[in-house]
Amino acid sequence: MPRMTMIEAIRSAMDVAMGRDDNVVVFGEDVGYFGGVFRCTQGLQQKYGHTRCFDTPISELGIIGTAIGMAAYGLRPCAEVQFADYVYPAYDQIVSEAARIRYRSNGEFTCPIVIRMPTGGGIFGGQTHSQSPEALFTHVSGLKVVVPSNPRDAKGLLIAAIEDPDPVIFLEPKRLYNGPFDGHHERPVTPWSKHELGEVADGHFTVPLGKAAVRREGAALTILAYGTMVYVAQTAAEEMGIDAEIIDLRTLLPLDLDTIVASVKKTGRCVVVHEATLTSGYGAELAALVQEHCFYHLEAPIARVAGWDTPYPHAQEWDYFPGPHRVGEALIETMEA
Amino acid sequence: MPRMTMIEAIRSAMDVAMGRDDNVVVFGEDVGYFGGVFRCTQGLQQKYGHTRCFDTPISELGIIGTAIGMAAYGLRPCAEVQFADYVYPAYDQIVSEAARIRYRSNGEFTCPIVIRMPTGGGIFGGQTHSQSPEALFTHVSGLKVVVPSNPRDAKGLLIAAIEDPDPVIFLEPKRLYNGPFDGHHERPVTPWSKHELGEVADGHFTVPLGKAAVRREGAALTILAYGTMVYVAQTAAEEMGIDAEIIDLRTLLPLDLDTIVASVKKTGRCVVVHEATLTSGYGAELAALVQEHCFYHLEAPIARVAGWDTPYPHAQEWDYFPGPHRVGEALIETMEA
Amino acid sequence: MASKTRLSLHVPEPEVRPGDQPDFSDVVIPKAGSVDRPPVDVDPREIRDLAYSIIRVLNRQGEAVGPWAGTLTDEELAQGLRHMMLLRAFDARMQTAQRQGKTSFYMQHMGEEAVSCAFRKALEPGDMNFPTYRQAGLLIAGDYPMVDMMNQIYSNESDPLKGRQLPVLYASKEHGFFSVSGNLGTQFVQAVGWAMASAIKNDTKIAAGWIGDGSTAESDFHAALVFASTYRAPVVLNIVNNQWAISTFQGIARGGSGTFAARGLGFGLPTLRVDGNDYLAVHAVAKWAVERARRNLGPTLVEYVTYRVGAHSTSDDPSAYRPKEESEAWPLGDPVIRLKNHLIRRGLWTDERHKQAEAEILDSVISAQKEAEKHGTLHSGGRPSPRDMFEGVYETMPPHLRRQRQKAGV
Amino acid sequence: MASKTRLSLHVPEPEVRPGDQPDFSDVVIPKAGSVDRPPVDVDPREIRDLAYSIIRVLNRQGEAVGPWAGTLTDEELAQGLRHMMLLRAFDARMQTAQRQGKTSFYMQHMGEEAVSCAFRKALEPGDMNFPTYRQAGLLIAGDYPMVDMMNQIYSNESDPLKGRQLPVLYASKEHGFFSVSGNLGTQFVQAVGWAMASAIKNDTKIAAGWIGDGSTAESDFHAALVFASTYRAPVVLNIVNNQWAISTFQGIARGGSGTFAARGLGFGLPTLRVDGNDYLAVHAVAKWAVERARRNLGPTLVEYVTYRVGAHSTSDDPSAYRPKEESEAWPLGDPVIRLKNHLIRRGLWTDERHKQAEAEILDSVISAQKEAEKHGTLHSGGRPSPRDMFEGVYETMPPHLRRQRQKAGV
Ligand SMILES: Cc1ncc(C[n+]2csc(CCOP(=O)(O)OP(=O)(O)O)c2C)c(N)n1
Ligand SMILES: Cc1ncc(C[n+]2csc(CCOP(=O)(O)OP(=O)(O)O)c2C)c(N)n1
Ligand SMILES: [Mg+2]
Ligand SMILES: [Mg+2]
Repeated sequence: MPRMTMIEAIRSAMDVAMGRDDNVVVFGEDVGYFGGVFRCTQGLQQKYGHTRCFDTPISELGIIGTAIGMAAYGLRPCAEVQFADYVYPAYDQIVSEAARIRYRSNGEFTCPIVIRMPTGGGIFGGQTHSQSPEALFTHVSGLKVVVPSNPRDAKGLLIAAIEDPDPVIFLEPKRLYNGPFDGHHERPVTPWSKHELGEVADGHFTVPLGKAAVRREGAALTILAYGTMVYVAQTAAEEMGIDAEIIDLRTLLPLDLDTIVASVKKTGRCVVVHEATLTSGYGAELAALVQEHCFYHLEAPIARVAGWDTPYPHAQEWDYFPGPHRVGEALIETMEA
Repeated sequence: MPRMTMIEAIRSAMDVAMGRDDNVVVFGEDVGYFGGVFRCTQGLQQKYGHTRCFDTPISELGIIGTAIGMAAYGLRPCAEVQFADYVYPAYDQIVSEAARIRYRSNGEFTCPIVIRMPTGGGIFGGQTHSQSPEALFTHVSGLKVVVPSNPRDAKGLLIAAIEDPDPVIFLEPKRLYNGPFDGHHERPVTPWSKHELGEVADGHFTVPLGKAAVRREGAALTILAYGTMVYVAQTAAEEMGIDAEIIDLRTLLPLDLDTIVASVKKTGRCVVVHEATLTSGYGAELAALVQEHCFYHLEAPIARVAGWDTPYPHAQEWDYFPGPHRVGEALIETMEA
Repeated sequence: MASKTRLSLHVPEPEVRPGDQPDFSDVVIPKAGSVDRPPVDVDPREIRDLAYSIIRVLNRQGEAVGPWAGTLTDEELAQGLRHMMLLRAFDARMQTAQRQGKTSFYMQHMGEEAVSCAFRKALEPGDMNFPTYRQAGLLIAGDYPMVDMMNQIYSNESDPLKGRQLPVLYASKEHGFFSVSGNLGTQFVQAVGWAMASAIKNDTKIAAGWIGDGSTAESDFHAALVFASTYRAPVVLNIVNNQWAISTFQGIARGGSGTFAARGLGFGLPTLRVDGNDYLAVHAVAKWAVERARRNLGPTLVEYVTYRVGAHSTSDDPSAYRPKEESEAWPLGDPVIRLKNHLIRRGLWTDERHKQAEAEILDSVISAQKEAEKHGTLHSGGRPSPRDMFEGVYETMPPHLRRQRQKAGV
Repeated sequence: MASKTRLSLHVPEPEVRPGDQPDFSDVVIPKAGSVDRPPVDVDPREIRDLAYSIIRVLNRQGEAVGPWAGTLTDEELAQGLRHMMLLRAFDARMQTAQRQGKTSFYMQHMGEEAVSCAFRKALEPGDMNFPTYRQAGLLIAGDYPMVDMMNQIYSNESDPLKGRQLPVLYASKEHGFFSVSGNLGTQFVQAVGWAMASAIKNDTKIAAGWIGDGSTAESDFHAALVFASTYRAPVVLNIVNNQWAISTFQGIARGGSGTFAARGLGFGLPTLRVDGNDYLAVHAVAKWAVERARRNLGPTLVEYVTYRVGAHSTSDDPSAYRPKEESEAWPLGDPVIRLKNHLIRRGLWTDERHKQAEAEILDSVISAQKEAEKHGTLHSGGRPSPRDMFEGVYETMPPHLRRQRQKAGV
């Protein structure tokens, strides 16, 4: 099977989707001729022509607003927002429009759009190239929210998202584009070509939305993570020698609650990890659900490890980022509680 | 002491603040000559002139964007967004700008603005006049988030918000403007003139941000609520005959965690109530915090009662609204758990 | 060096307020027939003046004059009158129904009937409107069943939108009427996207976007113009300038720009301003703009100059912010009366037939209303099920919603 | 009836791509001195043509000609040259520092130095800029300490912004430089708000907003124009059209509008277009616009026509999307060389003195750099404390942040 980076896998997903369905169109800032600042759309304009893959003006509102109109017509737009940090100008179009069109029109109109955005930190991108805004979308009924953690999932989930009949927020952890990153920034990153999940089938396949993956089985404790934090969690568990079960959520909304509950009932302990700021982050929802559904099995409070409640700083990136050390501490605390 | 409706109390707060400080300016859609669609700014233009209280173009982005600039100059803008449902066009200005200006400029510039918005349901306002978007702000570091539940608090909190050196999101539960509403929509509402908390001092006073109020003492269970849900909770507790302690949070961010933790440690049970949709609502954060800080005192899972995870429907308003019946059921379940 | 004047803030104010004498003497009204009709493939730079004028067809004598006249047959004119009368009667009944508590809310079109009714007749099947809450004429003139409109307004058991949406925020794909948003402006740019899609697919359908004068200040307006201009989308972008945005006069949104239409000039778009109370002029301009779009010549911006005679909505009382008599002083008159007079002048209509038609129309509205009320009104009779509240958030209901529905016991 | 043409989507493309011959023959460059200079209180409607022309002062021979010449003394001109040279030297050193890993990121001004350097000299103390990341000339020409700029870029222990902000996103109240946002466009409307505040307080200070050609598509641009036009805010709204937005040529943002400046016409604003590579022209136009604002005559929109010679940022490689030789073909030349030639022509400067000045300037930049590096660079030496990360989110640290700081053990 071919090896792909996450960028190549994402590109391959769009390529496959565009090849199978004329209605799939791809656009965004610098997405056309240049192929995107992370090169995820490279070659698509050449292959499918400039009316199916094109550059847009710098207006996230316009990108999503026109995508919604295109979807109402019958296309399947897959739009890129250059960084998740820049999605807010389009927030009204996403929350008030995309998410509600099916509902409010009783299905007369629908909104099968995908909004791809590089997300997360770890690249010294400061406040405006590092954010993880997933919880601002999981609160919005009508959206689906996906965060892949490896090339294979990225491709399968993106194809599933494009084929999905409803709007999907597709967050790409940019720190994973070239290889799994465990938060040990002082160490070189292994490229995807050396990782099993870098093996990605060439043609069409999907990874279903709404299904989590158990990345590591364990009996002592359950870690709920997604995106980059999956690798941080793995490393922390290994470094601390804790027999943790690690669940990669993959889709945050709809959530695979069954897999989570089964695991926590088994282990009796749970740690939730994400990069986004703590307060009202998606970890809050996970903790609330877990205590509700597993209360009588819990032996320790559910711990949350997350970005601090500050804007994402530039110089103090590694003080901010919830790396293996901080996750490890939480594992120990939760084991000892 | 004079009796005021919540509208009058809010107006009085702005009047007092404008009278004491020339730098306080008030503006928004229909806010000037007309005095606001809920009449909260009535008379202020006449009293303070049309450069201190004025109508704006219909651009929430422009309202907040110019407010930020005014604050950087040294004014203290108190801007109105006509309904909280219409704040999203300004979301980028709030999240990326207002919330971060102090931090990113290391205090060279600050952003003492207040954004007032009528919030919540119960008026057959459908999808676009009923939303409770508080959790979309509590996730944003740098903002403060306030939800008053009565005229006295509304005035004291709004003056405190205007005097606060940082941006404050001030959500006014519109169903409480004229009287406490407990969700029994089939019954007439008692006006504020008949309610103790309708007694509001005329001049300057503040209710400090970050302090909750215990509305009802009790030993059996703690209810965390804010805005309209405070009254729904009271009614539910009375109807179910449960000795609930009811905490009116008043400020969601920063949160008065001490008061919450003390209460839950005492009662051992906790129900969280809000109007906003459940998933990733502010109740998730409250549940996460309570289980973290009170784990060993909890005798039952923390229950959340909230709006369903759908857009706010028009005809099914009373099926959607978490009224006394649904809250009551959760109280019983939590007591019996 | 500049002198150090003390600065001061300019806040635009309307000329008159309640108690004052209405005054529209500053509104320059060109004579009917006086504005040229350029070819649809004109270079937009050559017609910039059209953004500052008003295209009019019906003169004071009720004659159709000038180069924009003649786009409608006698029959079509009579039908146009009927549509406007129907919309007005419908509005009146629904206003009353709201006061009777049969629904929560209503928004009427009084004074603006010509805009949506005439525009609709310039479209073809398959074209798509992205309307605001004040273009029900698009449905009426498109023969959408009035009973369904009422069912929607009543949120009753037959409401095509299952009670989920506020009254008057209709949606019908078949009738080229995109789901109306309660959020202002959002749909203007969606119309551009729809039109881009039609162009991407080498289709022949075009889109029309709608926005109010006040809402042109919203960001979506800008995004719409940017994208429409860049991709030359086959879309007609309509600004309905009814002088008011709730209590706010149009000067607040317009600022120093002269006209709303002028906003189009900065994008190189052909931009027309038209008498919105003149059914013939609206139709002629709509036809021109639609043809441009259809011939792949790109977008057109149109400003309809009209007047909101009624309150903003049933929640509003305009006597608090404008003189009661203002609508009567409005210099462009009433669209129904103007078309009626034209038909009479042409010998196609009489006062008697008009009265008779009014009565017939009222009857038909009343019987539609009776039919609708059989299916319930907001607070009584048949209603959408609470189950409907949980459906349609997604195509397939996800587990968490299934759990919630179960919890709700429905 | 319109014929049923098959529609197609128009996607603007630049004339040339890598491998092609650069070609600016479609860029119409009016002769220096050929554009009139209206009085500052001109009726904007009378100068609409200025939105489609280019105001220029320096001609090919290096002479200052026409009605816009003569706003600067000999000394000021020499100082202007020095500022631009300083900015260029600073950029070069910082580019290198980034390549050496001393910081994460840098953005240079190559080719655009005249815009911010000359504009700054038209302002007075107390005025406020709301800049983008490509106006460091405002600081350099305002004598902001270069060491502090470097400390910020290095995120070192002396960084005035405590390491919190990306390199080059400076902030200084004293120097009239509002905290730069990494989000495009947002500050354009904030500038209008600041100016409105000054007007509300009957102050004498004015504001300047800044935006790139690509970013004019953002919503904030529209909001800025709407509010500026409505309240006649004392603000100068500057569009720096450097032809590119990362890889996207200006035609995508401009669409069919002819020029970016034309966007101002729809708001009734006086709108000027100026040769951004001509220090004298930039200064003259800035002075004109600033005076308008200062005299309470309201906002002005200015488009600076220039060219981004370098890469967008240190993360960008323009050879992937435009011909390498394009910058050399750019018809407005290099701002430093043009001002230098003017000074030589005027007998105020020589090639030798220029070389000498270059060397002196380089020395001063190097010594500033040495000074800054004593306080550390991004990955070595003194750094801001992790405590600083928790400070300044609010004026007073709330309990939850105190708890988190404690947890972090700092
Ligand atoms: C985003 C948003 N902001 C505010 C409102 C509240 N609102 C509803 S209608 C209206 C006035 C609109 O005026 P205009 O665009 O002129 O349309 P008209 O009602 O005159 O047809 C306002 C402010 C809204 N619905 N959406
Ligand atoms: C809201 C937002 N969207 C996208 C970006 C990413 N981005 C950074 S610079 C840039 C291009 C800006 O071009 P232009 O406005 O012409 O300014 P220039 O860089 O040419 O000075 C883009 C798209 C951003 N910073 N903010
Ligand atoms: Mg209007
Ligand atoms: Mg540019």
